[in-house]
Amino acid sequence: MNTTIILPAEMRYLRLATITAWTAAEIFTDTLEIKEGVHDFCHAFELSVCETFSNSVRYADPANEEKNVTICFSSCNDSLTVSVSDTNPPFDPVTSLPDINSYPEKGFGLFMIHQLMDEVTYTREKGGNLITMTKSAGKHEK
Amino acid sequence: MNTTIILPAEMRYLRLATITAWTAAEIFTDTLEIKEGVHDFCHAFELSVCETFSNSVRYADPANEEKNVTICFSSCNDSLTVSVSDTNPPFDPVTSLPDINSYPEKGFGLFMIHQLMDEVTYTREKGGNLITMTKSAGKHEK
Amino acid sequence: MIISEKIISNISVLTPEGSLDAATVPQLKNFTAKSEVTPTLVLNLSGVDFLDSSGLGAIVGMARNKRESGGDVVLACMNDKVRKVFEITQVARLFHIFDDLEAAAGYAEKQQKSL
Amino acid sequence: MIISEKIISNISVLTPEGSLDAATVPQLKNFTAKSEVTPTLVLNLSGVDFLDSSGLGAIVGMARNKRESGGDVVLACMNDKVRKVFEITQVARLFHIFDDLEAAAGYAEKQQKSL
Ligand SMILES: Nc1ncnc2c1ncn2[C@@H]1O[C@H](COP(=O)(O)OP(=O)(O)O)[C@@H](O)[C@H]1O
Ligand SMILES: Nc1ncnc2c1ncn2[C@@H]1O[C@H](COP(=O)(O)OP(=O)(O)O)[C@@H](O)[C@H]1O
Repeated sequence: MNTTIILPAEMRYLRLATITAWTAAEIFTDTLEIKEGVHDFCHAFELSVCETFSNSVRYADPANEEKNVTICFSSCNDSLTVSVSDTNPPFDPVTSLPDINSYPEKGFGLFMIHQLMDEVTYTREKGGNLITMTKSAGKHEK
Repeated sequence: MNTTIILPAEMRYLRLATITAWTAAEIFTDTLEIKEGVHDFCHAFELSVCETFSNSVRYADPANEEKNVTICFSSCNDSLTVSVSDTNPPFDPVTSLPDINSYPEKGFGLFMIHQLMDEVTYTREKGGNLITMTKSAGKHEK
Repeated sequence: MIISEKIISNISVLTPEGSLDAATVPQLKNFTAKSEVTPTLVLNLSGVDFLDSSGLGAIVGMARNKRESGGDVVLACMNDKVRKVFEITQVARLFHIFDDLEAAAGYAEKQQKSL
Repeated sequence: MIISEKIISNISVLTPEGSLDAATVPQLKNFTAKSEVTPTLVLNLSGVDFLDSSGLGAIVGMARNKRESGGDVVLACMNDKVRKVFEITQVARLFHIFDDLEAAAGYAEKQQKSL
């Protein structure tokens, strides 16, 4: 599978990003004829794409108009990879959990992605951020 | 709105093509704050993209491996346009209804698109076919 | 696509569920080729949320086969999206279409008896 | 996102429906800013099919506000996908979570009385 979707960096496209992620993951599990854990696998992609796409929208440089976010799916054996790229300023991809007892309203996104995916890499490319996330459909829940 | 999705020319991606079409149409009607006829409008895009995408898969040149189908959405005022492009051999875009009394099993696709959309154009581009379909969300059912 | 089969009023009722389109039509064709159904059957479309021209063509082909051997295909319970496909293609006029499944099976039973 | 409000056991029950995410959280915040609710309220998540970290953050913020003024937010009826978000972030341990809406409202009423 090699699927790409290019969306405007606007929050109203979040729905399209997440439904694409769920459906791409579902089609991928169909090809593997995997039955168990399909729901969790699809949810991991839905949620991870939701978090990264919404970050790409939220932290976009307001000076930079006509921004897009590109989401690519590719597979290798029983692993599905999704990459999300934007044209935003760089950031420090911290992944620690915020202190729950202080009732934090933010800072959960990147932490969750690391919990949901087997591998997450952050790179800076062509004036934007590229987050690449991979998960195997064979392995069981982390 | 300016959204592009690139899918492998395989029938199992049909679901992703149609759900993208429905959701893109829905997001477009949200921005217009149109309430009436939204369901029919989204269905017109879902069905037209289904027909064109499945044709692009079905009539692909088997010699040409690694084929993609590209679906683009763009809007202008209250009209949404979707274009579907492939790398297939050219064809004659006939749009007459087959003779129903002979119980035809095929030949309904392009006819339906013309019924559902306000404007349909067929062009030959860069070694492939490009079908462009436009519908206004303001107008009522044809 | 999940397809189930049951008997109502001595008539086979086929109930496909999901999207009946170019990607799933082979499953419907496979099912009807394998299963033994009554000469006249009811196709219960209540679970079909989406139909495209390939799905429509498969239903037309099923009706032609049945009618060639004296039977019929009776349609029941289509939602608005599905009905629209039957209407814009004028295929609706080839069929008896019921909103009620029992009524469809009753009609099919009478048809079959009169053979 | 549609949000409705009702009273069960003298407790305000808020029921958001759809996806509670970065795109829809503003609607939930708007609703709670405007509506008059009891000091302790129940958030009925039975209609929430998807929750992201923004939705989670909004719920945590709502709880903090309520607790600062002596009230509380009690959670009810989350599906597996929603529960997973509470669990992997460890936010679950900040809340009383009920599978049953009546039980949640009953608990909330007792809490509120003991103020
Ligand atoms: N795509 C992005 N572009 C720019 N900055 C980002 C991006 N994604 C994340 N960040 C930065 O990383 C921080 C942590 O992100 P996250 O864990 O999702 O939590 P939150 O968005 O709730 O703060 C953000 O606050 C932001 O500063
Ligand atoms: N993308 C395409 N590439 C090549 N040929 C096509 C394409 N779309 C349509 N055609 C040709 O046009 C004909 C009519 O298409 P259509 O009305 O959808 O009916 P059907 O596909 O059921 O025959 C097809 O039979 C095919 O020969």
